[in-house]
Amino acid sequence: MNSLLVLPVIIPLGGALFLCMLRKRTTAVTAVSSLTAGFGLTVGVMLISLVVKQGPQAVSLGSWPAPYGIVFAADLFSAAMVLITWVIGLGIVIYSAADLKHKPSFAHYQVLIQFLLAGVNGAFLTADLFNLYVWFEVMLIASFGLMLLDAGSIQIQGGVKYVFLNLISTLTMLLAIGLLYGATGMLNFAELHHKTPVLSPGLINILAGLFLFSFSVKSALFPLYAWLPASYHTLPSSVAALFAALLTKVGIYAVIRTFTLVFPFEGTGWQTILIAVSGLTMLTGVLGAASQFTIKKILSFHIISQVGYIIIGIALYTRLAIAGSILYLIHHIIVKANLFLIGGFLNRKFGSDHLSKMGGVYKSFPVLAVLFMIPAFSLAGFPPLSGFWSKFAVIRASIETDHYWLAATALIVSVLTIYSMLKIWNEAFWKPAPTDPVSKPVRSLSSREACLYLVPIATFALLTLIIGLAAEPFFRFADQAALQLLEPADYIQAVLGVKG
Amino acid sequence: MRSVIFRTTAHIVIGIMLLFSLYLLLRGHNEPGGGFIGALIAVIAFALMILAESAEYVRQRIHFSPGLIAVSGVGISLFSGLFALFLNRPFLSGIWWKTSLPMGTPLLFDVGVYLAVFGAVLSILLRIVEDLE
Amino acid sequence: MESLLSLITGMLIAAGVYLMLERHILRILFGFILISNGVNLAILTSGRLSKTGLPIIPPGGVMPDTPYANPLSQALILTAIVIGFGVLIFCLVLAYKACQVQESADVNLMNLSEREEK
Amino acid sequence: MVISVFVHLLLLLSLSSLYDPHGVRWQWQWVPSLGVSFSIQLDGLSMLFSWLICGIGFLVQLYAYHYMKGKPSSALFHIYLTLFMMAMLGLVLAGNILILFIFWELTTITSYLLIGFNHDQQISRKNALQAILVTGAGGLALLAGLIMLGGMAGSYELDHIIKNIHLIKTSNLFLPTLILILAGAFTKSAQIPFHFWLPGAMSAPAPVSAYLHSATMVKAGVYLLARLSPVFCHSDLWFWSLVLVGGTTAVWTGLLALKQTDLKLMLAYSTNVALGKLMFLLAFGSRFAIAAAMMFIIAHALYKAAFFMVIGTVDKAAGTRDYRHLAGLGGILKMSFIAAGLSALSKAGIPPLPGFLSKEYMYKAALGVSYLPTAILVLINAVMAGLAFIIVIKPFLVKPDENSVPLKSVEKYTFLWLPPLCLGFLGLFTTLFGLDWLNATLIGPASIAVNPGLETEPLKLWQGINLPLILGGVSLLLGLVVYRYHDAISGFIDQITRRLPSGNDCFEKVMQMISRLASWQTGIFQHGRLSDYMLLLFSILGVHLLWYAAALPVPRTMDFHGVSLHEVILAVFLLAAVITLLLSASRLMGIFSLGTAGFITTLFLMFYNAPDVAKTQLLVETLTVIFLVMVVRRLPGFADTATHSAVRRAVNAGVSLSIGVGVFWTLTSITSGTMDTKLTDYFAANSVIAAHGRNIVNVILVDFRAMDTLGEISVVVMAALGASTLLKKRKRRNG
Repeated sequence: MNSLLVLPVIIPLGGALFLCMLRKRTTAVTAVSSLTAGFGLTVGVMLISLVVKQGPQAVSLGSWPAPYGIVFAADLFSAAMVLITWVIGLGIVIYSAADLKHKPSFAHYQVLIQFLLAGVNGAFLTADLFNLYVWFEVMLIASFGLMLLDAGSIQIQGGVKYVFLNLISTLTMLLAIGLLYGATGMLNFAELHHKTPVLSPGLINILAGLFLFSFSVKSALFPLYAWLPASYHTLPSSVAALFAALLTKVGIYAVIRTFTLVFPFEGTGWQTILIAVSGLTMLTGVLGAASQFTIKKILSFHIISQVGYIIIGIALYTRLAIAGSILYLIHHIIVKANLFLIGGFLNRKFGSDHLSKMGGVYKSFPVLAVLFMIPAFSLAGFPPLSGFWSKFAVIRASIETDHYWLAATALIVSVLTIYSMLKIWNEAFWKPAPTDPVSKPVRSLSSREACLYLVPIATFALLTLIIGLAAEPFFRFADQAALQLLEPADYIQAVLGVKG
Repeated sequence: MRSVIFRTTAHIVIGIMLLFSLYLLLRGHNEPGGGFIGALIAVIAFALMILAESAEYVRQRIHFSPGLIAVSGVGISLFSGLFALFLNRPFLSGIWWKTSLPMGTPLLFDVGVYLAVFGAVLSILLRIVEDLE
Repeated sequence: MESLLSLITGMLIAAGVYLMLERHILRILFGFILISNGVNLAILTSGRLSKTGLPIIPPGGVMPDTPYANPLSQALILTAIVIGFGVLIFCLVLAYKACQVQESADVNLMNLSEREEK
Repeated sequence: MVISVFVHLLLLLSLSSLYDPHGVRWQWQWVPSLGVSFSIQLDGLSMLFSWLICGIGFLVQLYAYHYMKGKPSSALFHIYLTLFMMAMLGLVLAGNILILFIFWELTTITSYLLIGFNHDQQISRKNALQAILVTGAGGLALLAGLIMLGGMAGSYELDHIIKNIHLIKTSNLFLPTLILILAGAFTKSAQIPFHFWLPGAMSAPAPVSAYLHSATMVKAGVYLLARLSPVFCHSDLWFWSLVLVGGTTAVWTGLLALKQTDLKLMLAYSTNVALGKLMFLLAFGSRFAIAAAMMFIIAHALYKAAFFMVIGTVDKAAGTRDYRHLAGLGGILKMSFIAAGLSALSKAGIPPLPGFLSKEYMYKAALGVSYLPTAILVLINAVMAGLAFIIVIKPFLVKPDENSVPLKSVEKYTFLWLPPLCLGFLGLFTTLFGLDWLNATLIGPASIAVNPGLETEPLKLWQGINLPLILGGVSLLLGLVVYRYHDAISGFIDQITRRLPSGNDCFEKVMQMISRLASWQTGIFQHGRLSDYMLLLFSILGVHLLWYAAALPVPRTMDFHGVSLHEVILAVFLLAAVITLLLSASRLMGIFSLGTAGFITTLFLMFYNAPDVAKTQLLVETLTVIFLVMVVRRLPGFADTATHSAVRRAVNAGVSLSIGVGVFWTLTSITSGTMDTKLTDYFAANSVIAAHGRNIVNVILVDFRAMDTLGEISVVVMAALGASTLLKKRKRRNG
């Protein structure tokens, strides 16, 4: 019995409920929300150290033994995702205290952020397929809410696309779960690991394809990503950062989890398809970014491109590749959140998101320039930042498995990534400040607010640096996590051996 | 439409429906029914009340804001699960006081479901009605 | 009997998909409702059908007397229905707001968020 | 600034004290699980470059102190320069090819910051971007090459790779690896067709040019090739690509240099020439060639750095760098004139300066190969000499006329003239007095590092009158001719080159193409029409389902037993309701048929013993209809909205049919098998005993799988929260 495993879900749920009671008291809301995230972070740290020390952990909810009840389980991969979720969660809650403070629905934002975190953590921890669906829905509806709080017309129209395209994904997932249950009689991941291989190959293909489709929409893979660039840039920066960091990653998590545990697809046609898809995803994403001129749109398209890199790992299905994917996932969550946060700060400063209306930040705010450089170059994969190691691992894995054109695509995309990051740099930072700002920032920035903005930005930048410079422990961790995914005996043992 | 007869009948029907919804909630563990079904019947009852009276009337009659009811519903369910943690058992483990009398945390959980669904659906219903007026 | 329900499921889903591909936002919602119903039926069918007994244990017993309908698929459907209902209401409100903003119900015209900014 | 100067000296001294001509290695495990250790390797080649990097860096820092004086961000400038220096030093000291790559990229980043230092000007920003894109792209090619190289050798350690050359040579990845590494080196060292970024980078302040384009950044490619030459030098591709690319670069950029009027640009192009020449020499790989290359690296670093600094000073004094407007500088910038003179002599190859020495051996090496390369070298050197004369004589010695700009004296700032002067004399003294030392400590060991099989021979200043010396004389004379007829020649070159696209133009074209491609493809995939997005998603789903469902085993019989008549009738009614819904032209009709369909579904749930589900479905259906009816009046009617074309509707129908059929078929196939009832058996057995409830479905919901339900009610509450805030907003606006 290990209650630590449910805390990452219970804490934000409880926090959200408590926040509902607080209503409009901004300071109290901020305090409670940060406190909740702080607890979550603590639990995340405890969880990961437990898993590192004692191997995969599991707890059965309601004391019903596996596979009858719902089991929450954490291996290294899950634990890492939970921890990183809380790192981002805490950062964003702090940032939003400045960014969203003046929104009429400030309290609702905080409530929904906590619900979202609950959903995300639930998805990372559950070892039950239908329960995964439930957490996906929790996450999704929280994101619907966040997307449409205080929404203007652009946001509503972006929201329509986000909502309907995502609904197709969850409906497909539900259908697939129903069919898989009918075919195997099981819902528990570990039990499914034994049950699915005996199904007829045709059926496996159908079901695997349905799951892959559903998760691909969530992860914004080519060509199913249209909802993302249509909606993310309409969001307030802190929400955009949260979405960018976590939502697509949950999709990727689900891909990795199901396709290592339930449908190990090594050597099947899916592998080929996924390899092709990852290349196209990288390419379309970065081209999209190259065609845009507002920071949030550039960054939104970049999410897609980077998702492509992460998917390479699972598509190639070697230990190095999956380790690279996991490292990439962690790196990208931090970096992308940070870039959106910086974008939000610039937006606040200039009252616009368009590059042509910005300039001179390099001179007026050199600290921010440094803070931007770190994630921007990390995103582009420059050494010795976090992005380099993950990109290196992924590219090396593609070369080692003789997927040369995949490596070539990844490299070309890197060049375009540099280009679009430096486009922001050249315009917002280096270009002289516009002489006639079109719209003055609505409110001036107090030093306390600036602090709230900058603390998360600086922390994330520091993390990027640390992962880059002390890559060894991180990579070794990712390597171990990949090993656990490829040889899931320990995970299965933990899940099925769970006591009532 | 809002004749006296309609309103009186409506009130009687609403009363019966609310009682029925509670009955469904309580027997749900053993017979068809349960928190969700009960809650929906209650909401339909109040929808009838909105039709008979007005949204404002309903708001006044419930005393609490429906949103708050919904939140406390989730809170009750969560709490019923947390109860097991204090006894050092996994989250959501059913704790029963007397084996003979069916009274335990799963029932509390169902009450939470009832309140959550009732509050949530009613709050949207009221909001839409108000918005359309 | 599974075949009949499979057929109905397929029909509901096909009709739902067709409606979701239309341009009027209300018809898209209709489509969503139909697909939801279809998927729920799919889960029911997939968990096998039974006309012999309810998944309810008679008073005093410890096991159902007769072969019983699959309770798990029913529970899953219940959860799915509730979630679907919540989502549907949200979508309905969203559709309503979107039409107000656009003054049209044509989803293909709702592309403010993807227009190029000068 | 003091600190950065100090850093340079300290590094210089410490490296020198550690140095041992046989090579020193030091290793620290950095990321061992990826095979990356932080290894430092200090041998002759590294030391030669380190000396240049630190020594010239030191002088450039001094120069920059006065050059940047009064600029607001001069401190930042020194920091960048120091960072760049360290990156460069790391590059030449790396003993692991990935560490080398990391520093390589760091030089790219820091040089970006330096080149774009005058970022207020658009041209600076543009050129900095160009430089980083070109070198960055090359860097990534290099990364791929290095990964493949490491993969072939089994390690990323340099010494290990050199020991395992036999593994690499036999691998079928040899050629691609070589090409990728060459691409990296050629971009960094500004070889054709990537030469254009280097002149573009001239928008940087003078100290940057003096540093980056003399001893450091651009030499990184040369260093890399020298370093890896033991691995590749036996390949034909290596020889031919270096000869062709190096030779073409040298000749072509030499011509381009002649047509420039901006002295700094002229120097920039002549740097291209020098780099091309170095590639040329590396290709030969003979002992003379390598010795000449090493000597030329030193000579070029010394005179080119001095030149750039002098031109910077000239710019300060005159406000222009166009030689047509410059004259009589010799009288005012006396010290700079001496420095420029010494550099020009070295560049032109006049004894006893280092340029002469390298030229001597260059000819020796070329004569060992054949006459054609010798002729090319003579031509290149003639151009070099001509350029040297132009740069010194025209601005410094010619008398001022009406075109000339007024000059001001800037030599009161010591560091504007002292560093170039030092460089000039350093060259002179080295060849006159330090040649033995140079041979023993640097050139000899460096040559061995480049080609371990070589027997080195110490360089000698005077070798008697021989063919190389005569050739040197010839190229010098030709240089004078170039100088004499410079106007005519540059006009002629201008005539030729104007018709040809410049590298810069091509780069712009490529960038435009990329951005057009980007907009084009984004327009295709991100068009903003929701129903087309949906069609894409659903058609993928449809194709998938149909494709694989067709491959499913056909169930032997359709399982219709137990189906009663009323079910069939209801099914027909359901079909009718659905068809009405599909065809309905009014909103209320739609809702009515939707409701009917829902209620019939409910009945089916009843028939199949799902009372809880049926009740819930009934209630949900009722509420849905209530909600729909309330809202629908505020929505536009079906008739007010455009519909799809007939073709599109047919496509939609096809897609939806394929999904429906796919689901039906899959479901039939699944249900034709038997099901594992382990879970439900357990639930039935434990429902009363362990969970105290007789309604198994409800027990599952609140106990066995209560976590699902907890999530589910959260969803409902959030939906309410989200929907009510959505609605609230409008009220506020109206009120």
